[in-house]
Amino acid sequence: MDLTLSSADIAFRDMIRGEIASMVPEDIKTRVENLQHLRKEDYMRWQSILDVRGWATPAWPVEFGGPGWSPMQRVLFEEACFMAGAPRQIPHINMIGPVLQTFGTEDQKHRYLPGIPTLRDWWCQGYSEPGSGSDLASLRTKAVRHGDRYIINGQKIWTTWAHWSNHMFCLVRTSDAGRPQEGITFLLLTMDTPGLTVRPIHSLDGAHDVNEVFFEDVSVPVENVVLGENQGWKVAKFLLNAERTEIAGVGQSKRMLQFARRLLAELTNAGVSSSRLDVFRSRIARIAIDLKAHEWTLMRVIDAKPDDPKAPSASFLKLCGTDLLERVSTLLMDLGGPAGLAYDVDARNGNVDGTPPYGHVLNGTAATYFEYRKSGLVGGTTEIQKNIIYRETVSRWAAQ
Amino acid sequence: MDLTLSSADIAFRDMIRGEIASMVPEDIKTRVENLQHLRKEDYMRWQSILDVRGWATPAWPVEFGGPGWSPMQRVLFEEACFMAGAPRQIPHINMIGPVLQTFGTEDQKHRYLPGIPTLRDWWCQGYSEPGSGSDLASLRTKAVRHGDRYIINGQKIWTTWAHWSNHMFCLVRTSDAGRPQEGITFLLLTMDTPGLTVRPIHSLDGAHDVNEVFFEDVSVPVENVVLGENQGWKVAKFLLNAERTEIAGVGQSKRMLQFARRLLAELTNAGVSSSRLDVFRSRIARIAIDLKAHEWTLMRVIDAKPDDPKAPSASFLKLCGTDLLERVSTLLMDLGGPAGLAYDVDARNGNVDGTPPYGHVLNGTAATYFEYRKSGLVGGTTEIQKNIIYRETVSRWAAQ
Amino acid sequence: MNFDLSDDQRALVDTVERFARSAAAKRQSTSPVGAASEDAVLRWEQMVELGVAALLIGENNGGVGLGAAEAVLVSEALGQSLAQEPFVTAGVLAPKLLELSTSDGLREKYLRGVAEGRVRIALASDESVHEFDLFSVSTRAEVQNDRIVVTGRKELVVDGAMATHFAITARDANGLNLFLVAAVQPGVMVTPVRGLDGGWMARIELECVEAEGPLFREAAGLDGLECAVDHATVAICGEALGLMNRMIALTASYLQTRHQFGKAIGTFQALQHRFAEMVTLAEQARSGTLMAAAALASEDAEVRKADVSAAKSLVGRNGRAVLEGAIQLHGGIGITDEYELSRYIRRMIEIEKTWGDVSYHEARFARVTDSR
Amino acid sequence: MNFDLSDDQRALVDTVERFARSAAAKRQSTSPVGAASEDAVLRWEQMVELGVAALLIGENNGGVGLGAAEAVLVSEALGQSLAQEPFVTAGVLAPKLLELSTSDGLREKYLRGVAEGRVRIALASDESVHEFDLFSVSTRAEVQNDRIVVTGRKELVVDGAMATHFAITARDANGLNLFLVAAVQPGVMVTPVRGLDGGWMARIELECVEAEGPLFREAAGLDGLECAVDHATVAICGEALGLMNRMIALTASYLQTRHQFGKAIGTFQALQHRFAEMVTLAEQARSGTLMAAAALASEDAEVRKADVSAAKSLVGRNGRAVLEGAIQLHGGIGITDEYELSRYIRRMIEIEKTWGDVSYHEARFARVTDSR
Repeated sequence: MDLTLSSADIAFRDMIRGEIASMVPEDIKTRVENLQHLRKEDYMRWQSILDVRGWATPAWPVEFGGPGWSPMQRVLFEEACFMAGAPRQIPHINMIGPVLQTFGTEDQKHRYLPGIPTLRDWWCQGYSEPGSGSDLASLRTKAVRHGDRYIINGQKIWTTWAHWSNHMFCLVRTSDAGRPQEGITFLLLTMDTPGLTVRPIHSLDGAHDVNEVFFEDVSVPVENVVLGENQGWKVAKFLLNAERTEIAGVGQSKRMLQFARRLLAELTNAGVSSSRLDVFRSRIARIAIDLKAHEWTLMRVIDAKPDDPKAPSASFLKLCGTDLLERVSTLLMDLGGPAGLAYDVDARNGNVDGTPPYGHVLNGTAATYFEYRKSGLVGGTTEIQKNIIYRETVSRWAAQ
Repeated sequence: MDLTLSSADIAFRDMIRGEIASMVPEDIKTRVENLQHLRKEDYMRWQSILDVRGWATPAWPVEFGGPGWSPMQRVLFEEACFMAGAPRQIPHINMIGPVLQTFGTEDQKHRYLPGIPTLRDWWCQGYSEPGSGSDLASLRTKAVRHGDRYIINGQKIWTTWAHWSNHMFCLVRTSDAGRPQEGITFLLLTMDTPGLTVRPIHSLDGAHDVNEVFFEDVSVPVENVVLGENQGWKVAKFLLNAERTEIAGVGQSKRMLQFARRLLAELTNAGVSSSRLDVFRSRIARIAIDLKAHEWTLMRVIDAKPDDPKAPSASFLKLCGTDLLERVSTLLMDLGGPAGLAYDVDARNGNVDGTPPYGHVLNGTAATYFEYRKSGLVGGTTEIQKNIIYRETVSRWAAQ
Repeated sequence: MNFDLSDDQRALVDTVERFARSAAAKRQSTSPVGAASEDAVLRWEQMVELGVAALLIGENNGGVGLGAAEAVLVSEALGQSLAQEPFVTAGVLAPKLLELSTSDGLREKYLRGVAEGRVRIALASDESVHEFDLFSVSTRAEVQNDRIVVTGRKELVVDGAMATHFAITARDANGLNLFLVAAVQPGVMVTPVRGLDGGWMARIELECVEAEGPLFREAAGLDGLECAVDHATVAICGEALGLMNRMIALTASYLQTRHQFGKAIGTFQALQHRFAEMVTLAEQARSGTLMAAAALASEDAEVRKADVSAAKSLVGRNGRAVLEGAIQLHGGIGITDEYELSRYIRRMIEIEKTWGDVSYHEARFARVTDSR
Repeated sequence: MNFDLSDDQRALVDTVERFARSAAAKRQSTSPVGAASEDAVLRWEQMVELGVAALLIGENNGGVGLGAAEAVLVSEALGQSLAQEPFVTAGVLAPKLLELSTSDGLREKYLRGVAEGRVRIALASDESVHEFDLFSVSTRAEVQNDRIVVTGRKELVVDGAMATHFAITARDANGLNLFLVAAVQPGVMVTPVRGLDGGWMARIELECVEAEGPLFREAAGLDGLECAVDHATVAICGEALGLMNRMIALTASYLQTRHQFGKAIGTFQALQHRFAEMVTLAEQARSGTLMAAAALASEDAEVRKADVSAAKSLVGRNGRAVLEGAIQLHGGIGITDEYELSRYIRRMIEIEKTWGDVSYHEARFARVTDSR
């Protein structure tokens, strides 16, 4: 056990902090720091800026055009992006990329990898279905093989950014034999395929991020299968692993905590009573403490050998990460005070350039609370994570 | 719905407050207000004082020598006892008394009721067994009938004050047929019966309140059965209902909250920093708020018709009561600060008259925390209460 | 003391529930701001027909003379269908303010109009948007040419966009007091502000506007104002109970109908327990609200303040836990705008932030009870 | 950075664990006060034989020169068997204080004795029992007849009853500093104080007692003292990790072996989830403790203070949640003195209250980080 950063990592950290700080466009930075929703072009612009330096795909190895960073370097890169007010990276970059690199055919790699770094190709993930949330393996969107094509019928739901995407990777049912997991196939498709319809779902905070996607006789060539028919669950599990660091939500929690500190300073200047602010100050301290520990848990997870039973698993990260996202977004709402009663959804969504009644900062407070109510639901509910942790740990502990 | 106290109740309240205040012996009051453990003679002395006025058995009807108070009058009496620094009443007075009055034979009433008010007869409750805690119906202490006697073999555990008692009411298994609940009998016995052994259990805080009770061929006459062989579960359920108000723990929570306020005042005088104390002040306020609401829930439960499905049930009282007992005892420990490191168990137990290192008040802080860790376990665990509430409420709500 | 509804109370609740369930009564969160305030006026006129406007006005003032318990029952019934506004302001706050006013003239001039729904008075008190404080006021009332004129800016005026008059807190030579201002007159600018759930608050700017008043003799004013707001606060606590009822009911049926892993999700103990916690928290909020309703009748202002603050903070805190439980037990559908639950959630947060949040009321409770 | 144990670290942990598991090593909560302190001396002598006393002392001072990571590992291994004391004071706090001292003479005079276990120095700093504050000191150090004499009273001196010397905080003409005082000499009165779990703290009263010192040049002293206490604080955080391990292990086997309603109680989802929370909280406490161990090496005192306070508050908070979970999942047996768990629970609370509780360390964290 050696708890110090190597000198190479220190040098990398100093370099990347300096570079990233000079690269983030001011307008994007402002929206990021105000917790406004970014526009599609904001994400694309930032990815293109990163791409120039070869940093658009931090998790990709050099052979596929990635920077080939170590896990610790990725952590340091993400920290630098946070500090500079950069947008968070679209998770799918680090998800579909490694999947194709690991399981894809040469043709799939050749065709799909180049469009990912700049988000020229924007991918969405077709997993959940109306009847299959926590119990994902029960999914029923059916792909029936006809010659060299699959005909897909069914429905996906909670599909993030389906309306911005031109590609989708999805799980479909290709067999009813055996355990439900055994009849699932991982499939790629383009969003303009006839028979595919996207319907927006608006969230509690008025945002439009997720969608329903309907499949009516959608026809996809068999070469769009990744790994092989009925092998989809294996790919899905690999992806879950790739999501590990993303799932910790460190960057988002830090962003909100930074926002909370800024708001606290503004309220102090505005003359809010110190008895009120002291309570917030304590809450900020406690969240900051837990968040620091959470970052160290992330590093421990990153450092762990894949087969080490004693290492904390991704479920810990998800659980603590959710707890932090929920708490810090709640803190923001409380900090917002009466001003949080007013809400201009259009200003928050970046659809208009006008300033909402009490400014962008206060406009974001209650909305952020609403937005992060999703954190205990996405990527496996809190209940599912606790089930997993119990299963993973109880016997090992009982044996000690 | 009428939310005001009747003028008769107001008159009763004023009378009882005045009277009780003048009746509590100073030395008992001091121990009560210091959260020390009381001695057996403290309880007995106080009951005798109450008995002179006919108030020793508040839940008993006039025909059995009780005051015949309404539920609201009992609440007002308990409030007066709290305000005066009186000991809380031994719960069994209001438990075994009504059981005998409802289900007992004339002979049982005649023999057992007179000793209860003054605690000349001290009853303990033989329910839990090592293998039967939450799952009480699985109890295995066996009573086998031989002629006009039962021979009991088995073991009870967590028997509060068994070492102070000369009588016990207990549940024993008299049949293995049918559902486990159907083979249980409610039995009375004296603690000096040959073959019965009491073994002390010390708690986390060093106190000795509970015991193990072993039965080795303990012989009890059949006339000691209440209601009838294999009818014990019905009596147990009746008792549970009688426990309703006790289970809310209102008096204990108020006592601790009062103690916390006193401690806060002492710390303020001792010059503890205001930033530290402000946090405690907020916690006290929040607990006080919840406790007030809890008292109103208690009144709603007391007022409810027995068959009203919409009325809050005893499980609500238990759940909120536990939550409060846990929180306020935790607050005490935190208030105690570093001084809580020191602990003189003998002074707290009232076994010695000496003063512990930092006085009785600080000596009680951590110990009280330890003591009340039991609250989520006794009288049905928190988990069991939540199971019950779900079962009781979900369908009614779904139908709305 | 007795917690069962009397026959009259039952009949009142049934009437209001029937009204609230009708589509016309429901507030639409998607209405544009202007239309929203027209909706509110319309809804209020319908409520007036039900007799709700005069419910709390004393019999000596020509009203029905019912009390805080009934106000809670009515609010709860309205809240259950998201139809509460503007009962709390027009039916509780305004009449209470006028009844508590020491100015017989103003009471006589306006109370009948209020009871008949013609006059809709909104309280314009807040100046900071960062912290609720009834008494932090810089708006001035001065005498100019024998007329009282008021100048200042008020934020987050609840139901401000539908008011015919504003009760304005302002400082005159004698200190803080309240003045009545007609909404439509030169120098008054009303800017509607869209709320979290599409509620209609308003910013009110006053530039040398003619006013009537003051409503109170000095010294009496502060408690009269606080007392009226306390009445309205208990009424929105009642509304919150209605919201919680509905959130719990929706969750209960979802638990019984939604299946995962081959069984109803309500068979999972962790979800059962979360539901049990929701129900318990709602019961506790109800107990607190009834306690506060009782305390409104107390002659001791400190008792009233303590219990009202206890209730409001409890309702805010527990209401939030209930909504969070409802979301977690629903999963994705629970945070979907289209699904009914979302409206209850957003309105719950609006209530929490109206007339003092949890932190404000816990501090007020501590202040009032510390010395006791 | 790397979280796997090196071979040397593994060997160290194994040695210490073996020792800690031996009956002789365990602290008995039932020992009478005098005997308890003899036990502690005995235990420390055994630890010295293991080489633990010189572990953290720099190689330039004749020690092994290991760091905070190893201190955490050793404490955790000892804590797992309730055998920690007096490693944290005699093996961490005292050596750190002497190494940080700017007095070469005192360091040379005492450090070897400390390394060999002959000299046992306890820090006597606290004067209030109500609030931890290293710097609230009224004990005086004066020069009388060319000798430094110290007068004052110190409370809750950890391991005070077994010390050969005390490091006393006192004010001299230049301000706050530290002085060494031999425990057995006229004017020193040591009163053992029984701790929650039978620990041996002491009250130290000094009446014109001869002292050596000061340990620090002015100004340097405050941070030297705070830094040494921070090292000890991280070490007891390590001990707390050991306690949590054990509480979790006991709970895990109870869940698998205890049956109710015809099945192992570990099959109930609500209990599974509570266990999962315990495990998660312990992992988080571990992450925080490792972070703080890393920060002890920082040249920036503010970084050190922030991270040590983060860890101590986290360990206190999560440790308490773990113990409460352990009790709830065990039921009655969990609050029984005879059962092993009770010792871990009481010791956990002792740790929480030693050198600043959750509230103290959260406030210290906020103070240090607010300006950043």
